[in-house]
Amino acid sequence: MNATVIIEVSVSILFLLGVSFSLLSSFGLIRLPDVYTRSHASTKSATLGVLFTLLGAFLYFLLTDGYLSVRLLLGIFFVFLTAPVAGHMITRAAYLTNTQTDRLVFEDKEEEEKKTNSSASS
Amino acid sequence: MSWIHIMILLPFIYAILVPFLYKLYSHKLHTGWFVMPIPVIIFIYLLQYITPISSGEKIYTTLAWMPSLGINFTTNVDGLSLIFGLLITGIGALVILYSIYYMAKKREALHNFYIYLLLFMGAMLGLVFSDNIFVLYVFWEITSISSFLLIAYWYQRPKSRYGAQKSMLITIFGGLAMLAGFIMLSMMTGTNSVQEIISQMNDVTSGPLFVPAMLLTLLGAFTKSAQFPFSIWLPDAMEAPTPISAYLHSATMVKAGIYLVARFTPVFGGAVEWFWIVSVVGMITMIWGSFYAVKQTDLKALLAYSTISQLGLIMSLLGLGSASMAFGFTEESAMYTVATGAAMFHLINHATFKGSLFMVVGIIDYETGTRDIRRLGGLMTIMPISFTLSIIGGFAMAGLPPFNGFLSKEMFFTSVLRASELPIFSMETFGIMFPVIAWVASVFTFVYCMILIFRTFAGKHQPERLEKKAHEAPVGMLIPPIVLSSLVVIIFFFPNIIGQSLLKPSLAAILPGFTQDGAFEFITKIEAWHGFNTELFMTIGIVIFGTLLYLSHKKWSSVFYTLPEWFSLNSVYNAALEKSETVARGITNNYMTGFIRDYLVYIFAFFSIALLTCVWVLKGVSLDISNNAPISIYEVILVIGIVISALGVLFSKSRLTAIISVGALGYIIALLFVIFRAPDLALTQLIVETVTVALFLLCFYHLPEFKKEHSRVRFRITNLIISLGVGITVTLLALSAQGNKLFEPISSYFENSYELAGARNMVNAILVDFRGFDTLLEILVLSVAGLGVYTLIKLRKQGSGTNETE
Amino acid sequence: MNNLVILPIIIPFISGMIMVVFRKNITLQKWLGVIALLSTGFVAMMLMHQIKSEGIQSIQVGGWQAPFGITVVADMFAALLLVAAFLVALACFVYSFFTIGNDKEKHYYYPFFLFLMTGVNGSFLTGDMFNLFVFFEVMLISSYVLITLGGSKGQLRESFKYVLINVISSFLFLVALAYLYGVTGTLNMAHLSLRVAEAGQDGLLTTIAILFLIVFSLKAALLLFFWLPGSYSAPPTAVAAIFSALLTKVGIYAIFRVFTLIFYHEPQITHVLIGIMGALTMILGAIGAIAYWDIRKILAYNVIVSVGLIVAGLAAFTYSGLLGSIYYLIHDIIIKGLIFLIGGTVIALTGTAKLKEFSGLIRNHPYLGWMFFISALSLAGIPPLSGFVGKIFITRGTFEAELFWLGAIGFMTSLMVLYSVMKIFMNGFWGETNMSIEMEKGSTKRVILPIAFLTVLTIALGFGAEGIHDYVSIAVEGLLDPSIYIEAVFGNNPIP
Amino acid sequence: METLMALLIGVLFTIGTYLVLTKSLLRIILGTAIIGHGVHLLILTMGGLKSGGPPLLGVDTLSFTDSLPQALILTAIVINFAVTSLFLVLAFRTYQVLGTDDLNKLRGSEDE
Amino acid sequence: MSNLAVQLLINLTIATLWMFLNDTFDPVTFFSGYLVGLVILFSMRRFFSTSFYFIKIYAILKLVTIFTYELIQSSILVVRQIMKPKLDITPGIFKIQTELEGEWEVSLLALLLTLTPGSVVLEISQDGKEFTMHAMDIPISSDSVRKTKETFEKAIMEVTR
Amino acid sequence: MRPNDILLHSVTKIATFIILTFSIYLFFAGHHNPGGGFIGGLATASVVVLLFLAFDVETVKKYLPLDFQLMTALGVLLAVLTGVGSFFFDAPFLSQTFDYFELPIFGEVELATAVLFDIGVAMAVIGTAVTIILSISEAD
Amino acid sequence: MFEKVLMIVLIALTISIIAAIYRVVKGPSMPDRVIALDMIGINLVAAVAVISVLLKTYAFLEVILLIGILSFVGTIAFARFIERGVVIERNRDN
Ligand code: NA
Ligand code: NA
Repeated sequence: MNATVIIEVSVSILFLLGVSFSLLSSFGLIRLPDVYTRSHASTKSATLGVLFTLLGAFLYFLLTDGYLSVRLLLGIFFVFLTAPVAGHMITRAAYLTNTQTDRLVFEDKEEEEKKTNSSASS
Repeated sequence: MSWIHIMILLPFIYAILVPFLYKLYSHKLHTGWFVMPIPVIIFIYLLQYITPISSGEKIYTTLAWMPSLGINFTTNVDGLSLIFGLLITGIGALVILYSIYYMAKKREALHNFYIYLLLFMGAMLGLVFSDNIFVLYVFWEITSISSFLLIAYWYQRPKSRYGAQKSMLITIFGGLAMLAGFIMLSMMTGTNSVQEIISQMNDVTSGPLFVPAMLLTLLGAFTKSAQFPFSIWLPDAMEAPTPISAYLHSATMVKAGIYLVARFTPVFGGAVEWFWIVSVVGMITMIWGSFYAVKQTDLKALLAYSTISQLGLIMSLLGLGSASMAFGFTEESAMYTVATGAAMFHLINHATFKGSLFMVVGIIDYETGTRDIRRLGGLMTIMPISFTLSIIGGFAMAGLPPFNGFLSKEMFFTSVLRASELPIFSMETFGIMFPVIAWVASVFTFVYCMILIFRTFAGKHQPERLEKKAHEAPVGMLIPPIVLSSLVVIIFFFPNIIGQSLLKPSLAAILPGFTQDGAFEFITKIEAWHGFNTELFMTIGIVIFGTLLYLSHKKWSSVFYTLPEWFSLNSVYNAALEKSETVARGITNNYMTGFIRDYLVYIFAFFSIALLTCVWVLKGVSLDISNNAPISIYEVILVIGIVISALGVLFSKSRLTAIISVGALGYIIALLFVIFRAPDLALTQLIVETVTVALFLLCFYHLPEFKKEHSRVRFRITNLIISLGVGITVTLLALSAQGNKLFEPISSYFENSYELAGARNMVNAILVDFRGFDTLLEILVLSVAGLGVYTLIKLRKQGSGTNETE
Repeated sequence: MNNLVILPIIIPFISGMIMVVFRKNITLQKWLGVIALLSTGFVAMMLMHQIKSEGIQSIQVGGWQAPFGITVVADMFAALLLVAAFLVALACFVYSFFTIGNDKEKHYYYPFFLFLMTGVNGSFLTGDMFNLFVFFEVMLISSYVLITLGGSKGQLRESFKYVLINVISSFLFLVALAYLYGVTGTLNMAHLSLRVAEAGQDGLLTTIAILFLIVFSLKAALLLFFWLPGSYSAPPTAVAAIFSALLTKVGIYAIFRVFTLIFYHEPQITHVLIGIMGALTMILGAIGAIAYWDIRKILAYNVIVSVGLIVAGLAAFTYSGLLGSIYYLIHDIIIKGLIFLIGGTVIALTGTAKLKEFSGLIRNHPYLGWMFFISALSLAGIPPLSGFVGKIFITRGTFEAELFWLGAIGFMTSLMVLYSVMKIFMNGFWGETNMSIEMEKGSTKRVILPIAFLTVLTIALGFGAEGIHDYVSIAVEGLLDPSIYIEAVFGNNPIP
Repeated sequence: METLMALLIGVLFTIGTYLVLTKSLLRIILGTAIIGHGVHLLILTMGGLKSGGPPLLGVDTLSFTDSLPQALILTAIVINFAVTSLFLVLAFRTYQVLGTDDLNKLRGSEDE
Repeated sequence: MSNLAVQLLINLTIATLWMFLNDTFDPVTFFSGYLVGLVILFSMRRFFSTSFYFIKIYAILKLVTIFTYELIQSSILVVRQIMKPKLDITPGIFKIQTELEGEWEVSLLALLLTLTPGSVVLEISQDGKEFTMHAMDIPISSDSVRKTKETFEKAIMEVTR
Repeated sequence: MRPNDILLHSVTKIATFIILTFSIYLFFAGHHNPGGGFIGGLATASVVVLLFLAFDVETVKKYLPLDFQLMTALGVLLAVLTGVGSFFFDAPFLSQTFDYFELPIFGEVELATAVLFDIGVAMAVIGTAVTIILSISEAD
Repeated sequence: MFEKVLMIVLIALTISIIAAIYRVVKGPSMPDRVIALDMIGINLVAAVAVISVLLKTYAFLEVILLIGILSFVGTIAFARFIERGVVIERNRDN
């Protein structure tokens, strides 16, 4: 077992791990009942998946060529930074426009009344 | 530039001055007085040519115009052109004098009248003196145009415009045909000079273009000279002021066709087609014109039909005369040259008497306010001079002595009689037609001449039916017809003066082969009395039958109305014009539907059909997949993805889905670029696709949701066939181009981009350096689009613009 | 190397961009535009002179030897068109000073105009097929904006169609380029000429040639003209005039260039097809021209007719035919600009394009009327105005090539053309004057100047046809002998 | 691969053309977008596919993909983008002003 | 910490980043990166109204560790829920309050809370004191999120204050 | 009531730096790696768009007082004028040149006129992209 | 072997993307679609990383960040659009 094989195996593991997260989240995207739960699948599992994959690629180039790709690192950082904001913005948009709010359970009853009224009226 | 050129161009140059003269002096002096000296000067100038020309001299001068194109203003003064030149200027001068009295000084746009007139005069001079066929054509068209303008001089009147349009359409049609003929002649002979064409013609008479060139040239002549069936424009041209009718539409312009036939007789004469067409068309025109002249109640219309008839007569004479050439210029053929001589002689005579008659009719119109024979009558005592003039003109036209018309009419009869005995051109069988038709036509001519004279001047005067109180015309108005009438008489008594000085040189020009003097010996013997020959009996017969018909006119005139109205050539013309518009609109509206889809269908259909046909016929497809790159599974997946997204666009019911599908398509293509190792493309495609999708979304927020396309099945099937056609075409060609790489691409050069342009990225090196020009323009396109978007959104219609309307 | 060649492209380009920078200063824009156009014209004339004395001028942009870089080539054909384009552009540009309106001026009208000229001039000059595509796009995108400028209902409706058709035709252009590159591996026109000649123009190359013909026909309105009448009736007068004077000409130019320089080996297929398309174009155009009583439509269909006539000379593919085509092309650029300017002025005066709604204009507008008359005659090729030399030689060419039907159709349709424009003259300018000056919606003040300028040109071009003959004949010789062009592009350099 | 691409391009042209022939402004523009993609792929295919690494010197020692078509496509993409954006805006302004996105209702005044 | 210092810091960061991007680690690249940073900062200068807090390396590391731990834990939770043959989750909305102040603190908290699976910040109140949260499964999440929030809050304050 | 955009704003500010750095990198990378004026310009434009999205037109215009139409024109002018520059060296239009210079601090540096050209391209692209997006967004 | 793994990963990503496309098409709400789109972007990033490894080239590493950027900007734009009906606001205060 030489170095190349070790690298390839570890990179493969990272890739497979990443892609399983991706697959899972895509199942979630299909399976989950409403836009909010689906957003969980996409903003988190998928993000995690891509982070693993990028890490795998980063390691591959680092270990095989000794090439430290800042572009990949920057990519990881950027995805990491923006994915939650994107999720936040889109679910907020859904929430504020009363998309599928009637299925939600509210801890705060006052809020629930407000939402159900407005979604009924809208 | 020689004097002759200056003389020809003088009217044009002077025409430029007319508006200024008009502006400065029109309140003091009739503009015509300024114009009149021009024809007089030219006339006098031309007179000096008589001596050299009659002694057989030929006078060429060249003014370079477009030497490289072989279009030069070469003038040829010979007998033929000189006759015309003198007619144009002589009658021109008289007409202008006449017009000074006829055209009211206060009538506005009088300057226009004289500009057109000068334009015409110059053009006519240019036409007859020009030796270059294309220059001849130039002047030919100018005469048509100036005639158009003169006919519509009173452009407010619908009838004037109608007449002008008609004459323009017909004469310009003929002009174009003639031009086509000229082009063929020029091609056949390699020269544009009439004289050189004549000298080279023997080589090409058997060429395939000989007959087409002849027919086309004749078409020009026939339309201009109002030969049947193109004659219909001439009666409507009578909407022009009477001086114009006298000048253009009887004495000069309509004779341009005669001139053309005469001028090209040396080229085409001798051919059987030429003989038959020219003489038969002339004959038909003659009888048709004389017959319909009888029907007319408007004096000018009557004169118009008579002009048609007379032009037919001259034309047929030229045709008959061309027979002489068929014999190859021998003694024997000389006997037929009399027809050509008669043609030229009658041409002059007709100009004199018809000019005079038009002027008289103008006087009647001017004095009584009408030209309607039914309202006129008994003017004999009120207008004795006019009456005398009309007697002279009318009798000359009827072919009675002692007037010049008698002489040429007798020569005409001689010609048709001789022609009927021609041993060639199948004249043994059909020859007898000519004297018969000639005689019948002459009878009708006699009848309408009598109608013209006696219905106007004899009978009962009906002042209550006239617009004005009639009296004799002012002296100035009478002088021109008096001059012409005097000529009518003088020529009768001294025909040989013009015979020697003008006719003979003109015959030498028309039949250049006949150099021996004997060929034209009849010229010296033009005389009234030949003894009791067939011609004389024919004339006597005309007088007898003509008188009978004139007296019984009321009884048989219903014959004119037996033919239905629609049958006349005029109604054919009108219907054609009207129909052409309806049909044209029908055709155009039928395919120019205004629906962009239809246009696209045409375009795509043309694209597929043309290319597939081409591929099929030329065997342009040669499939060769040997140098195909191998296919990997991932590529197949991407391709499937592309197809699915494209189908998604096609079948999506919501606009959002469609937009997203198109975005997906773009992204997958970006991936394909990644696979095909084109990183720059992938990057660009990604960004551009994103921005495009964003723009789609931004815009389609403003657009409505998809509606179900309620289209018929036929519509959809057409669309499907068309789009399949396009797809198949593109694929087929791509496959064959792929299998058909003929050369190594030039791009291996760019592999040296690092040495050449200091760049490791070849694509970038191409973009900013090797083909930086493309990129520079590409950003220009981009910027214009950006500014355009800005403009499109910001600039709204707010009644802006000072000179624009919806 | 001669940087003069590039100037007709970059002078309007840079001037237009400077105008964008100074977008608030309309006066400056007007002056700059006039100066730019004048200097372009001056350069074009210098080029004509140089080409005459030194042969075809070329420049390898960026210093990259052909066929690797982009070559810009000024042969006499292109130079003549440049000059003609300059003349008509100047007239239209000045015409728009008085008519276009402050709103459009503030929204980059003048820059767009100059960018249009950049595209037009570039299309004439480029020696590279792909670069030609790019110049087409420069021209088209400017035309898209100009046609919509103002955003009235009619404009939007027609310009959508115009843009759509042109988008499609641009795609087809790219398709054709792709095939051509696939087969020949090059884009430089001179190089293409060599390679096609070397390989022989086989079935596939001929098919590609026909694809190019379709592409350029869409631009030239050769048979595929359906988009034209609507589009040309939508924009403001000055724009319609420059469109009708130049845009189709660029397509025609491309057809000439490609079918004399590259695909000239199978004329019995390609050129005869061009002839057939030209004949149909003339017939359908003339039928359209006589069908309507609407000035805009009559004039638009007249644009179409002349396209057919011009390509007839190419179909003949003889010296006379090409000579006639070039003469006629120059004539047509000027006369189409002129007649559209007059037509637009009339519409502005009367507020309608419908001939039946007004008459007798000549009484109050004699100059306009007579200039229309002259241009109408010129349009129909009546001598001695500018159209006739071209017409004679095109016809002669068709006869020489034994395409008699083509020449005959040319003549027949020119009569129909005359009929159609005389209809405007007789029904609009003649007749009872039914509109006093006070009732008119616009005025002819000042706009008469550019109109008179073009009228004088059409007269001068008719009388002075000899004056440009040397140039035209050099152009024809260049078209007939591709080796001159190739020599000018490659010089002594090795050809891959 | 080239054959597959040729077929794919044909499909894209077919679908694009079909869309262009429909009545709705949006479908038409989407159709042109699809044809545009087809055109770009065609240029790439005509240049020859995947005969090497990316056209970057020093990255790969393999032979290079034909770089010229890539540059041409880049130019074409940008121009297409410019035209499409203008076209889009034109479409939506047309809809705004004329009140319909049905091309059948956007008939010209060809018939008087 | 002054505004100027923050900008200097960012500038240096950009310069370093630049070296990495170019895969070249020499003064020239650093200097050009510095110039690039200057340009960026200059163009963005007006966005710096509030000041940036000094970043303590340790606190940052600690925060990262906490966060990673939480991330993995909650990921497993969510994945389990999705993988269950029958979905028995009760998604819902709840609210939490925070003591954090200022743009960056609040943002950081929201960011971390959103990144941990099982919860999403739906809305932040105008004063930034109250988050409306959505949970995958409200019985489990609402409590765990509140706990996580507290650890995060503490770690953040260590970094920022 | 308007939702609080605090999270978006703060992340946007950071993202802006990343994207800007990246775009400038892309721009300069173009010479040897994928990238160049067009891509760099569009990436920069995406920053501007992001700012417009996260904030609003007024705010961005206040903080980033750029006239994008002017920028377009200046960009195109810059590009074309680098081409005209070659006239002064009696070289064909648009001749680019590059050389390696020994500079005091920098060591050997490649300077290419093509970079100026590319800057023009980038400016034009930024200007156009932002103009288009802003225009459409402001349409009513 | 390694290449086989990479192919499997790519195919898995493709399936993931197809699932997301299903959600895009199905909706039902706008936010659903946008979320799915966002996920497509994220998966594309992963795919490009894998392809880079597969092709052993750094040439596409730019693409990764770029997709990330575009996906972020796009999602924000959508969110704005859904929330306010406009993408870019003139002035937040009114
Ligand atoms: Na009577
Ligand atoms: Na009228």
